[in-house]
Amino acid sequence: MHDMRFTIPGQDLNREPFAVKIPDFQKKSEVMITDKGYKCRITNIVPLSDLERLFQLRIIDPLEREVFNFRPGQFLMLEIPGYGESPISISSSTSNHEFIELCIRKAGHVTSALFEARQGAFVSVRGPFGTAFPMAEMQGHNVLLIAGGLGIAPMRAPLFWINDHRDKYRDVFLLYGAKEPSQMLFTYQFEEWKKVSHVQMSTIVEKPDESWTGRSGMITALLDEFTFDPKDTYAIVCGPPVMFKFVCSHLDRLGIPMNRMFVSLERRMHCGMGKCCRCMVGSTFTCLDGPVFDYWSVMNLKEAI
Amino acid sequence: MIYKVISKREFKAFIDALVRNNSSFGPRKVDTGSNGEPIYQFMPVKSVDEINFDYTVTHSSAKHFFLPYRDELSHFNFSDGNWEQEIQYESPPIILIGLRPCDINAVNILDDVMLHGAYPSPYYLARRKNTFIIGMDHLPLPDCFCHSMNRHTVNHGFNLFCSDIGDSYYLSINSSKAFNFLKEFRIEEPSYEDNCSLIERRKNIKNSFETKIEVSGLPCFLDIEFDSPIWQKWGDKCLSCGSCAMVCPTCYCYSVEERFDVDLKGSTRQNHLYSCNLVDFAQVTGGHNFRPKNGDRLKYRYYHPYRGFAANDNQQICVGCNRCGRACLADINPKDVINDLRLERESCMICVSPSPDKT
Amino acid sequence: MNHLGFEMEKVKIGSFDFTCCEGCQLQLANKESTLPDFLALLDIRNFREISSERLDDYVIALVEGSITRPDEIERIKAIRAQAKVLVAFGTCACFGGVNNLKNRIPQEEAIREVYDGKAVETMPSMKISDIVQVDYSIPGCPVSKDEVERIMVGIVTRSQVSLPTYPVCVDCKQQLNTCLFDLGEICLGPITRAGCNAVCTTGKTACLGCRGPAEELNMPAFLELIKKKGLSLDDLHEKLTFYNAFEPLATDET
Amino acid sequence: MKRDYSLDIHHLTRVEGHANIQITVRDGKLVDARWAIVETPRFFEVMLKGMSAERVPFLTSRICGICSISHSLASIRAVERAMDIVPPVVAEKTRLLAMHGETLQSHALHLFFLIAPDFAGTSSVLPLIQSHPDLVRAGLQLKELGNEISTVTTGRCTHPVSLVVGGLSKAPDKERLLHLRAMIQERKPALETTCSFFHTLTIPAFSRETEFISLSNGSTYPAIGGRLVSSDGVNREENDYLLMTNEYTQEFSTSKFTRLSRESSAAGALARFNNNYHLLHPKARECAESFGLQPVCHNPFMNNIAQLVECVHILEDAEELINSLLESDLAEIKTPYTPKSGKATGAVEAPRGVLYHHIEIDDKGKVTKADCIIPTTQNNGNIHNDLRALVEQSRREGKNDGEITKLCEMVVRSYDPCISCSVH
Ligand SMILES: Cc1cc2nc3c(=O)[nH]c(=O)nc-3n(C[C@H](O)[C@H](O)[C@H](O)COP(=O)(O)OP(=O)(O)OC[C@H]3O[C@@H](n4cnc5c(N)ncnc54)[C@H](O)[C@@H]3O)c2cc1C
Ligand code: SF4
Ligand code: SF4
Ligand code: SF4
Repeated sequence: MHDMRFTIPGQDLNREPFAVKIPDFQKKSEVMITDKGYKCRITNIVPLSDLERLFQLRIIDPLEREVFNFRPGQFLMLEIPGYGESPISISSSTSNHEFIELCIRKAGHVTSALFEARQGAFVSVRGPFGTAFPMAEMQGHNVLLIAGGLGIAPMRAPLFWINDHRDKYRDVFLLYGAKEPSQMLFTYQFEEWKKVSHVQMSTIVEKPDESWTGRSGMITALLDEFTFDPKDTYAIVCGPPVMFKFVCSHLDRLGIPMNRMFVSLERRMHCGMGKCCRCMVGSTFTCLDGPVFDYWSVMNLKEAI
Repeated sequence: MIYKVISKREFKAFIDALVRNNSSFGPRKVDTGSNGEPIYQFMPVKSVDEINFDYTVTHSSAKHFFLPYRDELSHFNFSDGNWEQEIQYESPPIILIGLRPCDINAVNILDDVMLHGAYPSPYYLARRKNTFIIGMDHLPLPDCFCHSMNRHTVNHGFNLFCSDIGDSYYLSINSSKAFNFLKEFRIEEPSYEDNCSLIERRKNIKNSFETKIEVSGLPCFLDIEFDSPIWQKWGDKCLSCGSCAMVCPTCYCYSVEERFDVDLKGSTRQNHLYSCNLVDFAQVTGGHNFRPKNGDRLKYRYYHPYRGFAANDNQQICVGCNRCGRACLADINPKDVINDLRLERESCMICVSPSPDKT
Repeated sequence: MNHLGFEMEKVKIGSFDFTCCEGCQLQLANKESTLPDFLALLDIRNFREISSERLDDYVIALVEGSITRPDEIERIKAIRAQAKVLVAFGTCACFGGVNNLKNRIPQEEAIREVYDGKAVETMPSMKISDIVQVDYSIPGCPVSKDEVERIMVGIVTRSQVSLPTYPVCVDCKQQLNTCLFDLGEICLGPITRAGCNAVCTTGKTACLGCRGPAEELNMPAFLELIKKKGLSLDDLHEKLTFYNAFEPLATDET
Repeated sequence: MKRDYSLDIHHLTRVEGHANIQITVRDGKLVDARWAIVETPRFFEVMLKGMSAERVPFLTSRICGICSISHSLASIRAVERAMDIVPPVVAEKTRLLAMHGETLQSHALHLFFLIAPDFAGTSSVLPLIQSHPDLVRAGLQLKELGNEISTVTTGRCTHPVSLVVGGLSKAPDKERLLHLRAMIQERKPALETTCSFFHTLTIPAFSRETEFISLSNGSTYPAIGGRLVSSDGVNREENDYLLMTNEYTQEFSTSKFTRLSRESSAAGALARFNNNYHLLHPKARECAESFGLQPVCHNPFMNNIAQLVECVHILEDAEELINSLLESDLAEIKTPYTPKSGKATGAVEAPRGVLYHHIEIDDKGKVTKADCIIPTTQNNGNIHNDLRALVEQSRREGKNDGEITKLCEMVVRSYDPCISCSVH
C-alpha cells in the first residue's frame, strides 16, 4: 500500500528533529541551577555549650561573596558534602559581607558531621531562603525580642540589624531564657548588646544551679521587668514550639496585636524551594511562606504548633 | 493547533517509523490480573506491534519519565581536602505514546509546580523539553472521575493528540516537530463528517462517566474538616504503604538523600519520590513526628491534591484518574473519602439547622 | 573525611557465623565492581570463611546466624565482650530466620527424626538479641550488599546510618511491578521494611518479610485486606512465620 | 623422623562452615586422622514438614548460601516429579543457565578466595590484591559473571527468587540476556589468565583410588536430573538415591557420612569430569589436556583443575543457551498445576557434587516427609580417608610437620567442602 513517499526510513525522522540538543540552561538567565551552592571555608568555630557551636563561614569566591545577601530571619541550606543538607538560620549581621555565622546544635546526621569538621574545612551553602522579619515595618516602634534556648540563633540577625539602625527604633527589649545556666549561649555578647546596642536585657533559667544568681522560672515572668505600650510594640518570638505558643498567647493577653508578633517555624525540609513538600503546614510551605510568620497566620495554619 | 485526519493504518506506519528510531514508551500489557483483566504499564516499545492502542489505563502513571523515582541532583568530587560540585541534568530525547487527557493534564500541573515557581527545576525542564508526547482519548472506565475534576479534556502540553473517530484518528497537532514528521505521511484535512464524528466522540466520552465527585467548595471544606474524625476512620484502614502516591501522576513530594561513593572519592545527592503517607514524612530531628497517626498522614494525601497548596495558587492537583484508588489495597479511594467527608458535614448541617418540613 | 579536616580510619572488623547458611557473609564478597573499594574500607581481623588470620582486636563484629547450641551462647558472649559495635547481620541473626521453623516441634523429636537418635546437641533457635545486646541490625535473607556498603561507608566516615522505615510497596511500585495481590497472591510487602529494592516481587514472587516489620505497621488493616480478598489465612500464616520476623503479630492474629 | 606428631585444627579456615582436623601420630604410628564436623545442625527436614510444596524451594535454598540455586532446583525437581508437572522448555533452559551461573560463581570463589592463597603462601586473598592484581581482577570478573548469570535468570545471585515449581515466575529479560552474552565474550580472557596462573603451580602429587559418583544423562554434561552412576559401574534411577548414599552417622561429626561400593566415595567436579569426560565442550577437554588431566584421575588435588575445566565448559555452553533463549518466545514460562499427593527425588549436580532432595507430599500439597543429601556429606568419608593416606605418604617422604599440616589443610580445601550445607 505504501508508495515511495511513505517508506520514510526512520533514520530521517531521527536525524534532524530529534537531535534536539538540550539548551544550556546555565547560560539562560531565567533558570537557576537550584542545587548549586556557594562553597565556603569554615574560618572559625566557637564552642558555645556542650551541644552548640558557632560556625563562621566565608564564601570563597569573592564575586559570590559580594552577591550573597540576606534579610534577618532567613535561613540557608547548609551542605556537608557526603553527609547531607540541613536548614539553618543565619545568625550573623546582614551588614557583614565577610562572614556568615551559623549557630548550630548537634542533633543528627548532618550536624554531627559538622561537629567533626575542623577549622579550614570546606562546606557549601544554598540560599538564602524564606521570609524575613519585617524590620522596616517595625521602625518607629518598640521591639520585644523573646528567645528560648537555641531560639537565640535566629534572633541575632535582627539584633545586629537594630544595632546598625538603632535610631530608627524605640525601646528594644531582649528576654532570653534557657533550661540551665550552662545552656545560655552568647553570654560573652550580653554586655555589648546592652551597652552598645542599648537593648534592655534580662535572662532567666528553668533549672538554676549554684552558679546562677539570676531569676529562675518561665520566660514570661521577665515581662514584668519592663514597661512598654503593647499597642506600639512588635514582638519576635523564637524557641521551641511549646514556648512560643505559650509566650504568644501571653503577649496577646497583654494586648500586642497578633499580626505584630513574629515567630519562626521549624519543619523537616529537604529542598528549601517549595518542592519536596516535607515542610508543609496545612497548605503552606514553611520554606517559601515562612519560616517567619506572624502569629495571626500561625493561628490560621493547620497543625502549626 | 492544526487539525488533520489520518487513517488508522497510516497512523500505525507513522508510529512505527517513530518508535523504531527513538527511545519510545507506550502502553503494553504486562500481566493478566486474577480477575482476568489485562494490566498495562508504559513500557519501552521497539515497534508499533508492541503497543496496545486499545488499552484501558496503565497502573502507574507516566510521571516518572519527568520525575524519576530516584534522580541524581548533584555529585561532589573530593580531592586533597577539597571538593567540586558537579550538576548534570541532561536527558536523552524520548517519545511517550498513548497518554490520556488526564495524564497530559497531570504533566501540565507538574509544569506549574516544577517550572513556574520561584525556583524552576532544571532537571524537570530538561526532561520535559526532550519528551515528545502523543496523547490519545479513551472512553472512561467506570471509576474514572476526571470529568469531575474537569481534566477530561486537554488543549496543551502535548505534541500530538489523537481522537478515535472510527477508521481514523482526528489529530490535534500542537508542535512543529510533530507537523514535520507527519508531512511524510498521508494526512488529510478533516471533512465535515470528520468534524461531526469528533463532536460525537467527545459527547460520548463526556456522557460515559459513571463516577462523580462533588469538588466545588472542597478546598474550604477541607480546611473546615481539618480535625474531622473522618480522617482517623480512614487512617485506621491505611497501611501507610505509599502505593497511592507512587502511582499518582501528580504526587511529587520527595526526600533527599546523600551517599558517599564506596571509594570515598565523592558523594551523590539524590532525590527519591516519597509519600506523605509514609510514617516519617514529617518527623524531625530528635524524633518528634508532626503527623504521628495514619489519619494525620492520610489527611495530607487528600489535603494536597484537593485543597491545593498556596505556592501553586491553591489549585487542585488531582486529575481524577483514580490510579490511587485502584492501587490501594485497603480500598481507600478519593470518591469514598470525599463523599464520606461531605456526608458527615452535610448530616451535621442538617442536625444544626433542619430544613423546614414540606407542607 | 579529608575535606572536613579529619582522616578516616579503616574499621577493624570481625565476621562471625552461627547457625546459618553463610549466604550473608558471602554477600560481602559479592558486587565485584566495587569490591576492592569496599575491602579497602575494612581492616579484616577475623573472618574464618575467607582468611586464616585470626586476631581478636576487632572493633566491629558482624554476626551472622541464629543461636541453636549452648556453645554458641558462650561464643557470642565472648564476641560481645570484645566488640564495641555488634551488628546482627542478616535475617537469622536479627529475627531467628528460617531456623526458628524447627522450634515448632520438641527438640528431641527433631533429633530423632534427623539423626536416628544419635546424640546431637541442639536447642530452640534464638535471635542474637535474645542473648546479647545488638547495636545495629542489617536484616535480609540474604542481606543486600548495597545496604551493607552504605552502612560500612557510614561507619567509616562517621556519618550516621539508618534503614528505610517505610514498607516494600514503595520500592515495588517504583519498579512498576504488577502487585501480587492483583494476581491473587498474598504478599507481605505492605508490612515489611523496604531496602531490598523489592527484589522478590520484582521476580514475581511474594515478599515473605525477610527484612522484618516496617515501622508502625498496621497489622489489623493488613489482616482485614486478606479477609476481604478471601485469601487463605493458612497461606498468610505460613508466610508470616517463614522468617519469624513477625513473631508476636503472627501468632496472635492468625 | 620424629616419632610423634599431632595436629588439631580447630575450625579450619577458608572453608564454608565449622570443622576440625585432628591427627595423632604416636611412636611413629598413625593412631588417628579424622575430619570432624562440628557445625550446628539446623534440621531442615523437620522445618519442611507441613510446608506447602510451592514454598519448599524458598526454604531449601536457605540450606546453603553458595549453592542456593542447586538446592532450590533439586526441590523443584522433586516436587515436580512427585506431582507430575512438566515445566516448559524455556524454563528448563533458563534453569540450566542459572546452574551454570552458580557453578561459575562457586568455582571462582573457591579457586581465588579459598585455594589461591594456599599456593601463594598467604593467609587470604587480600594480600594478593597487591601482589597479583591481574589474577585477582580475573577472579572477580569470573565471579561477577557467574553472579550476573544467576541474577538475570533467577532475579538475584544468592537465594533465587524466580525459580518456582512449574517453571519460572518471571522470564529473563531479553535485553539483559544480550548484555550477558556480550559479557561472556568479554570475560573469556579472564579465564585464560586464570589457566595460565594455574599452569605455573605445582599440584601436590598424591593419589588414592576411590569411587566417583555423579549424574549422567548420556547426552549432555550433567546438571539437572539423570541416572545416578559411579566409576565402579553402578547405574541407578534417580528415585533410588538411598541406595547410592547409604547414609550413616559418625560419633565425632554432626555431618553424616555415605558409602557405595567401597568404604568411601567422591562427588564433585572431578567425579563429573571422570564420569562424563566425553560430554565436555571440546574447548574444555583441550584445557584439561593442557593440565595433563585425564579420566579417571584419582588425585583429589586435581579437583581444582577439574573446576577450572568446568568453567571453560560453562562459558561455552552458557553462550549457546543464551542464543537459544533469545530465539525463543519467552511468554510460556510456567505450567499451571493443582497440588496432589506423590513422592519423588530430585537430583542435581551442585558445584560440589550430586545433591538429592527427596520429598513426599500429601493431597493438600503439604510436605509430609523430606530428605536432603548434600555433596559434602558424600565427600566426608573420602576426606577422612585421604587425610590418613596423605599423612602416611608425607611422613614416608620425610616431610616436616609444617608441610604436613599445610598439605592436610589443602587436601580438605581441594574438595571445596560446604560444611554448613552438609549439616542442614
Ligand atoms: C528554618 C529552619 C531554621 C533552623 N535553624 C537552625 C539553627 O540555626 N541552628 C540549629 O542548630 N538548627 C536549626 N534548625 C534545625 C535543624 O535544621 C535541624 O536540627 C537539622 O536539620 C538536623 O539535621 P541533621 O541532619 O543533623 O539531623 P537528622 O535527624 O539526621 O535529619 C535528617 C534530615 O531530616 C531533616 N530534618 C530533621 N529535623 C529537622 C528540623 N527540625 N527542621 C528541618 N529539617 C529537619 C533534614 O532535612 C535532615 O537532613 C533549623 C530548622 C529550620 C527548618
Ligand atoms: S490523587 Fe488519585 S485520582 Fe487524583 S490524580 Fe492522583 S492517582 Fe489520580
Ligand atoms: S491510602 Fe492505600 S495505597 Fe495509600 S498509603 Fe494508605 S493503604 Fe497504601
Ligand atoms: S506486590 Fe507486594 S510489595 Fe509490591 S505493591 Fe503489591 S503488596 Fe506491595
